[in-house]
Amino acid sequence: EPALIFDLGGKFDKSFNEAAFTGAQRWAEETGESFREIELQSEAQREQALRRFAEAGNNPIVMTGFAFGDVLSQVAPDYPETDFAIIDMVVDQPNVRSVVFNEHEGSYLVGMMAAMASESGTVGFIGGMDIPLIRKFACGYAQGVKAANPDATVLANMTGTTPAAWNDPVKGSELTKAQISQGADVVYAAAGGTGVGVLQTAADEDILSIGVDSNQNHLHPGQVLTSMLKRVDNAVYQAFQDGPGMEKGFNVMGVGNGGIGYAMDENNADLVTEEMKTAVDEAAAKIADGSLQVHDYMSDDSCPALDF
Amino acid sequence: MDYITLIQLLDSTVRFATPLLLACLAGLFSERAGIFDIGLEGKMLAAAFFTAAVAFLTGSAWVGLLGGIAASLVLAAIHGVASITFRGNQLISGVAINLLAAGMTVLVAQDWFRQGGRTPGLTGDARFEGITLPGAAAVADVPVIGPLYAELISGHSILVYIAFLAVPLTWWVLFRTRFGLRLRAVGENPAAVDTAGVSVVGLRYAAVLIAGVLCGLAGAYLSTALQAGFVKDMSAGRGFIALAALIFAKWRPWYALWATLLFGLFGALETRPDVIEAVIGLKVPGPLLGGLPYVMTVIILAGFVGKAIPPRAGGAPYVKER
Amino acid sequence: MDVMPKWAEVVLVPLISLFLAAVISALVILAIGEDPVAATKLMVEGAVGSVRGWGYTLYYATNFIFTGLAVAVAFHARLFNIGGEGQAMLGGLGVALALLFIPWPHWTLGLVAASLGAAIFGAAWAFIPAYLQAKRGSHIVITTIMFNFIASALLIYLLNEFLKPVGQADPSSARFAPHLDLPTLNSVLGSMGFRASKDDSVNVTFLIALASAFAVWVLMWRTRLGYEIRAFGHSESAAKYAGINPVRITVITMLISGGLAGLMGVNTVMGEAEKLLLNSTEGAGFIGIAVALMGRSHPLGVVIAAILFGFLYQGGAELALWTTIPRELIVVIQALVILFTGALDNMVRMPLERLFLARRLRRAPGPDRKPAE
Amino acid sequence: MNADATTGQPETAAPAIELKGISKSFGPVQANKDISIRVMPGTIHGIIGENGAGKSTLMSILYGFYKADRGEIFVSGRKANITDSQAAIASGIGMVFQHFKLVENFTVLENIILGAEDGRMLTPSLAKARRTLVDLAADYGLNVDPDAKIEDIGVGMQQRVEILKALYRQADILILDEPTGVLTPAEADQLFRILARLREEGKTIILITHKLREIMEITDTVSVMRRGEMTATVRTADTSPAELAELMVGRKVLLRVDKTPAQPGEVVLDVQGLRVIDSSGVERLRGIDLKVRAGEIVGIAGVAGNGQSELLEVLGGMKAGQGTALLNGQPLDVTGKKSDGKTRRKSGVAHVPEDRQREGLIMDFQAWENTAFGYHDDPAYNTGFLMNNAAIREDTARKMERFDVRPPNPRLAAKNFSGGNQQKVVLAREIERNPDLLLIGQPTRGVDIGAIEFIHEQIVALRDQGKAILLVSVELEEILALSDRIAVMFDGRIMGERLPADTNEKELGLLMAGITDTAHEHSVEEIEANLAHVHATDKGA
Ligand SMILES: Nc1ncnc2c1ncn2[C@@H]1O[C@H](COP(=O)(O)OP(=O)(O)OP(=O)(O)O)[C@@H](O)[C@H]1O
Ligand SMILES: Nc1ncnc2c1ncn2[C@@H]1O[C@H](COP(=O)(O)OP(=O)(O)OP(=O)(O)O)[C@@H](O)[C@H]1O
Ligand SMILES: [Mg+2]
Ligand SMILES: [Mg+2]
Repeated sequence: EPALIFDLGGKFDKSFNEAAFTGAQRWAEETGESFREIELQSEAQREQALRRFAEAGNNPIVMTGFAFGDVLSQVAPDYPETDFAIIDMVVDQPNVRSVVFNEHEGSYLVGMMAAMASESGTVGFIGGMDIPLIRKFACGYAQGVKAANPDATVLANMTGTTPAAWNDPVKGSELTKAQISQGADVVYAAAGGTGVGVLQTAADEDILSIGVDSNQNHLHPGQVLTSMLKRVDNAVYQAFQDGPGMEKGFNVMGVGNGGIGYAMDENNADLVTEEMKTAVDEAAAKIADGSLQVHDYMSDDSCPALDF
Repeated sequence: MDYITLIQLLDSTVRFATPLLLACLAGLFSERAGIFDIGLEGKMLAAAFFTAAVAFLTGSAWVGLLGGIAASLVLAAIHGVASITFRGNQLISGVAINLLAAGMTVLVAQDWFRQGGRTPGLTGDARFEGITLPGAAAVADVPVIGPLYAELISGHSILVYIAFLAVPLTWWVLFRTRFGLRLRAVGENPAAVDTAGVSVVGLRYAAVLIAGVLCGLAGAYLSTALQAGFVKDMSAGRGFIALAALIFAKWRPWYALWATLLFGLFGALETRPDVIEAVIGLKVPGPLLGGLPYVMTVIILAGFVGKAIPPRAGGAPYVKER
Repeated sequence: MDVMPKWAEVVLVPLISLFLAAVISALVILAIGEDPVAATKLMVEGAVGSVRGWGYTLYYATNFIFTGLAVAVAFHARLFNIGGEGQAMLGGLGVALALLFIPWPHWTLGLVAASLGAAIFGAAWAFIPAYLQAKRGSHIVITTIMFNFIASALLIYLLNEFLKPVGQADPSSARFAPHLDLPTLNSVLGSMGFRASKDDSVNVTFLIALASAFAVWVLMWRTRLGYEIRAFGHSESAAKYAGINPVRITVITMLISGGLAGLMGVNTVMGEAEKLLLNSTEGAGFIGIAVALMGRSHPLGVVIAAILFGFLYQGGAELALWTTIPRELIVVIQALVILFTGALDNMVRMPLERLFLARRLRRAPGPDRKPAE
Repeated sequence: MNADATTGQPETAAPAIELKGISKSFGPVQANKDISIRVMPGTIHGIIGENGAGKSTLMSILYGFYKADRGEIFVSGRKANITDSQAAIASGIGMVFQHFKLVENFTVLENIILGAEDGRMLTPSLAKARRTLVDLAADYGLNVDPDAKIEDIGVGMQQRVEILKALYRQADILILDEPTGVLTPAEADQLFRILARLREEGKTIILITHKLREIMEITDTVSVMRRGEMTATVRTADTSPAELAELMVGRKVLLRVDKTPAQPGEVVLDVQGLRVIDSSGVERLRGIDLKVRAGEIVGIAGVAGNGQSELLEVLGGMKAGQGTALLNGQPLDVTGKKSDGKTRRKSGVAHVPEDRQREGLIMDFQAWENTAFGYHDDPAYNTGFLMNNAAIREDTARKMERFDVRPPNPRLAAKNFSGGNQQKVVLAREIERNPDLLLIGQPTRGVDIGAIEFIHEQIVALRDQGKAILLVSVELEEILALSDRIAVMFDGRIMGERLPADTNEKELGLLMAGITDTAHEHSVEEIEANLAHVHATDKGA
């Protein structure tokens, strides 16, 4: 029986934990089998949950979130018979599969779309808690915007400095309104539950928004320009599917291998012009073949297109 | 900073301030009657959830509001039973209520809707929409007054107007009615009220329940006016800020208005780093920007607000017989 | 002139209250369609049924002892320190600074340095609210709430800008040197030849916590300073009569309180994570309030209440591991425990008192009962 | 003087109040045991008894504040079911509690209407109450400023408010619990005039007091309580103070202080030009010059709030002032910069504060902890870093024994002692330190006769050991009985010094009202006008 460990945000974080859950469920539905899961409540539970599942014979054990990196690198050697998969972090151990996503690439693509959809030339970014990962999203996005429209302005706000920043849709709304009053007509939310408020307000105020992680286009049909897809669900599904004895090592999921992308469906079909699609697909192709390098904030903690 | 930006900033201030104001007035009633209430946060949260849940199920924000107020009243009643009837510690009771609300809302939400502790999104009549005041469109183009009326004063949800009207109403009730006189007396010296032949217990319950209603409005505003549904923990510490505002306001209704508007302004400024940069001529790093309102509060408290003297009988259960 | 025998007050009342909390919790579990008996078994086994369970129960208890003591000490001076959370955060920062930049040769020295760093930083964070309260009359409840928020902002700023190794996703500091790992219950058992798990759970910090509890007891009831703190807390006007300086007592008490809260950082940062995390306090500062109140501000009561909460945390973790019960259920159970043992305890005490009084009157009837002078 | 008033009443008339078999326990403490009492209409009925005898409890039951465990209450012959104060008020009962039940930051008017408002709106209620108040004030001579805040007026005035509260509720039966404990002689006299007037109107009054003089002066009948029981009810005309004292205490009591003439020695305390300005900028002491010699008791008389408290506080190191003070020729810091209560004690000044419950004791501390209070630095109480609790307890037991503190249990919390015994704990602590100078404020406030006798003996004994004593009391009788020299304070100044043998209550009373020209007759109005000025700045005692 495989196991899945959600990070502190909880499995219904409207973000990547939820995507992981979706993937696991898809696997369960397709195979008719079951899996174990736990939503962490405290930092100290990370290690405990890993060891408990490993000792109980759960295999493979999949976990979401960079915060597991450190603990896993200590725990994994103790259970050589168990396979682990970690998402969003690289852990160099023989029994660990590390899956990382090039969120900056996907953010770059939606940034291009934002710039092209914007009439005002000002677009916004709203992050959750101010951590490096979220800056990575923001930085990729800003690069995409500038690539499509070098004169565009990118407004970037973070919601806060405590974990409450992931669950404060009210503040998300206010930030959106503040960005709108500064001229933004497209906003990209990478803020978990706070993003709900961002998308809602964008819809209420009649501007475009961009969802994150999973496809959020359906939340406000016709008002969400697109969503930056991070196929955590696929990664979890794949790990469960591969089962014990799965292939280890690093999996970098990017635009090239379909791990990262942007969402197109009937909800946003009218919003995305042919021109946009062409430009974005072209950029995607270049990213895939390596001829276009999107700067990753986390590689050197700096961003050429945006100041924090 | 130009005029329009100012108006927008103030508009945002009003939205930030409204739930704080309602919760602050709730605390004011309770604490003026001698019952400390650190459970504002929990009551607000519970009301936010039940308003959204009932509004979703019935399709009416108003029915939802009743549900939210009812939920908040249940918690208020628990606080009353613990701290009035059983003379328990009011602070512990408040802590418990906050935790209870945090847990229960998600638990019930998950049980009812299976959407991970949130309610389904609300649309149409299940939300409190903004109200355009008469003539707003007509005067919108008049310089100075126009934007002030059309942007800042008009266009808020009905709950905002209720909150602002609650200030003079609270003042009137407290300082102009028999009930208010007795309520203030019971927070200062319950024995005086008791020997005057008025029920201390009855008054304190009344105050605590009024606090419940006001917290209900605050919660409803979060989930059905500002947002279109409930998200777990969406009160995000506003109950505590309201408490700080209450002390800041020295337990007075009009001061409560100014105090919560000030906190609202801090919140609004935090969303506009560009304005801050323009005003102080210095770019504040993002994380520190988040701490700025709190630093400002401490500075103001230290520098400008003298000793805040709480109602004398506050926090202590009324015990006649040792 | 107590109506009830001491054992009833200390044991019977809390036990009945806990029982009531358990009954309501069971009803809640039933209402969400789960089995309360199985859940209880899981919690008890998970928390106290194994060395591992005890390890985590005591690990959490360590945190709560520190924050509970912090609140309790301040309570004695009638100061309500809601700032345990922020002070513990800063304490963690102190630990990290003490361990990251000085190459301590051995964990013992590291522990001393970390403890000092934690206590000093925690105390420093309590100093400004204390000073403002004493000198300017700024309400300590608000200032400490504000300082919690400021601590959080400061911490993330420092982690993002200075302490985080470049290229790391996690906003956390670098890992401390491996030889600075604190001995844990498990590693000690392991070295004694027992088969033990390798969890970084309860560690030597627990002993520091117990020692702190004892030290607080000595301080409060055996030293002049403690005497002055308690006198000041009971009556400021009387304290003035006795020549006890209110400013001095307020500041010193809050420094001690902040220092104790800060020490929690040793357990989480040095003991468990072995690096500075953004979120290592996880609300323990607030749980400390409940712990202090339930423990009646007495160190022994604090230790017992802390272990109870440790049990709830660990039992809850186990419940989350093996069932699909949402983790919020644990929050609800905690709330009920706090409510019944802390706020509604008179509901149990009042009828019990009547019972004991009736018994006493029956046993000792007649005129030999004198009214108290 | 009105002892024969009862004879006018036909014994057949129904009593205004009749209590039958009232019993009340607070947990293990039985405060009232099977008490029965009859009070005839139109009389003043006194109740006396030692501290903790259960007087207040009994009256609180009558007023519906406490519920009796057993027993019945009849009002004007009809059984009354008094479940709460509302019911008592409806039956025409009003009560002025020992500790006033007023809302400090409300105005007089607001306090008066609280619970007796007309209708839901405040404004008409206040207007009506204002009119009624004018009438009541005129009828009974109860003048108060309706718009003053309670916290800004003196205790005497606060008491008037309490009486007005009862009258405003049209009480026919008025209970007063130790009303004169906080009043000056002039104020007390005035109160008695008011009570007499109320009796004339046909109202019934129950008066609790410790002062036998008052009982003899004003009551028609008197009941004595001891340890929760009613031991006797007699007609005042048929009894004597000595008999009442004996009934109360259960033994013979000496009603005067026995002392030899003073043998004053060296000047111990020498104060020059002492001034105190309080936080709101009011000058509380306006230049005090005062000497106290070894072996003498200097009594400071004065209406509460005329600076006596400040004088004690500055000398005791609790307050900052300006001026100079010498203790045994050594300068004593009065600026509060270099000294506090602790340093004072070290230099040989002991201080029994005016308010034992708020200042002299920590009510939740046990007796032994209170014995160390202020002296907790004493090496005898410490072994190195730690306090030697066992030693403190032993010392406390010794002191309790010496001062006859009952019960002599060092581990009992201060709040569980009666007022008199609390005071003994404080006295034992301060006197047994063998100080050069003892500052002592209101030594017997609210203390019963038996204990007063003992306390007075101790103060005189200390003097006879050659110590200097500065005594502040609002009880003129006490000042006259104890002092070897009397200084009268008014409005922050010393109006004059007298020797007890050369003066009398009347002359002192005039000085206390700020009138130095004591040879002439002065009208009550003149005195009141003078006092009103002081009350206006007095923030309560
Ligand atoms: N900030 C303010 N703006 C407008 N009016 C105010 C403000 N503050 C107080 N007032 C007015 O002052 C009067 C008294 O109200 P306040 O809340 O100050 O109570 P108070 O009676 O002075 O004191 P307490 O509350 O202690 O009894 C009211 O008439 C109120 O309208
Ligand atoms: N509210 C109460 N709870 C518990 N015990 C009480 C309470 N009030 C009074 N007592 C106890 O009942 C007894 C009688 O007290 P009461 O106040 O009636 O005495 P008293 O005669 O008025 O004394 P004093 O002259 O000091 O005012 C005392 O032992 C007192 O400690
Ligand atoms: Mg570890
Ligand atoms: Mg009494």
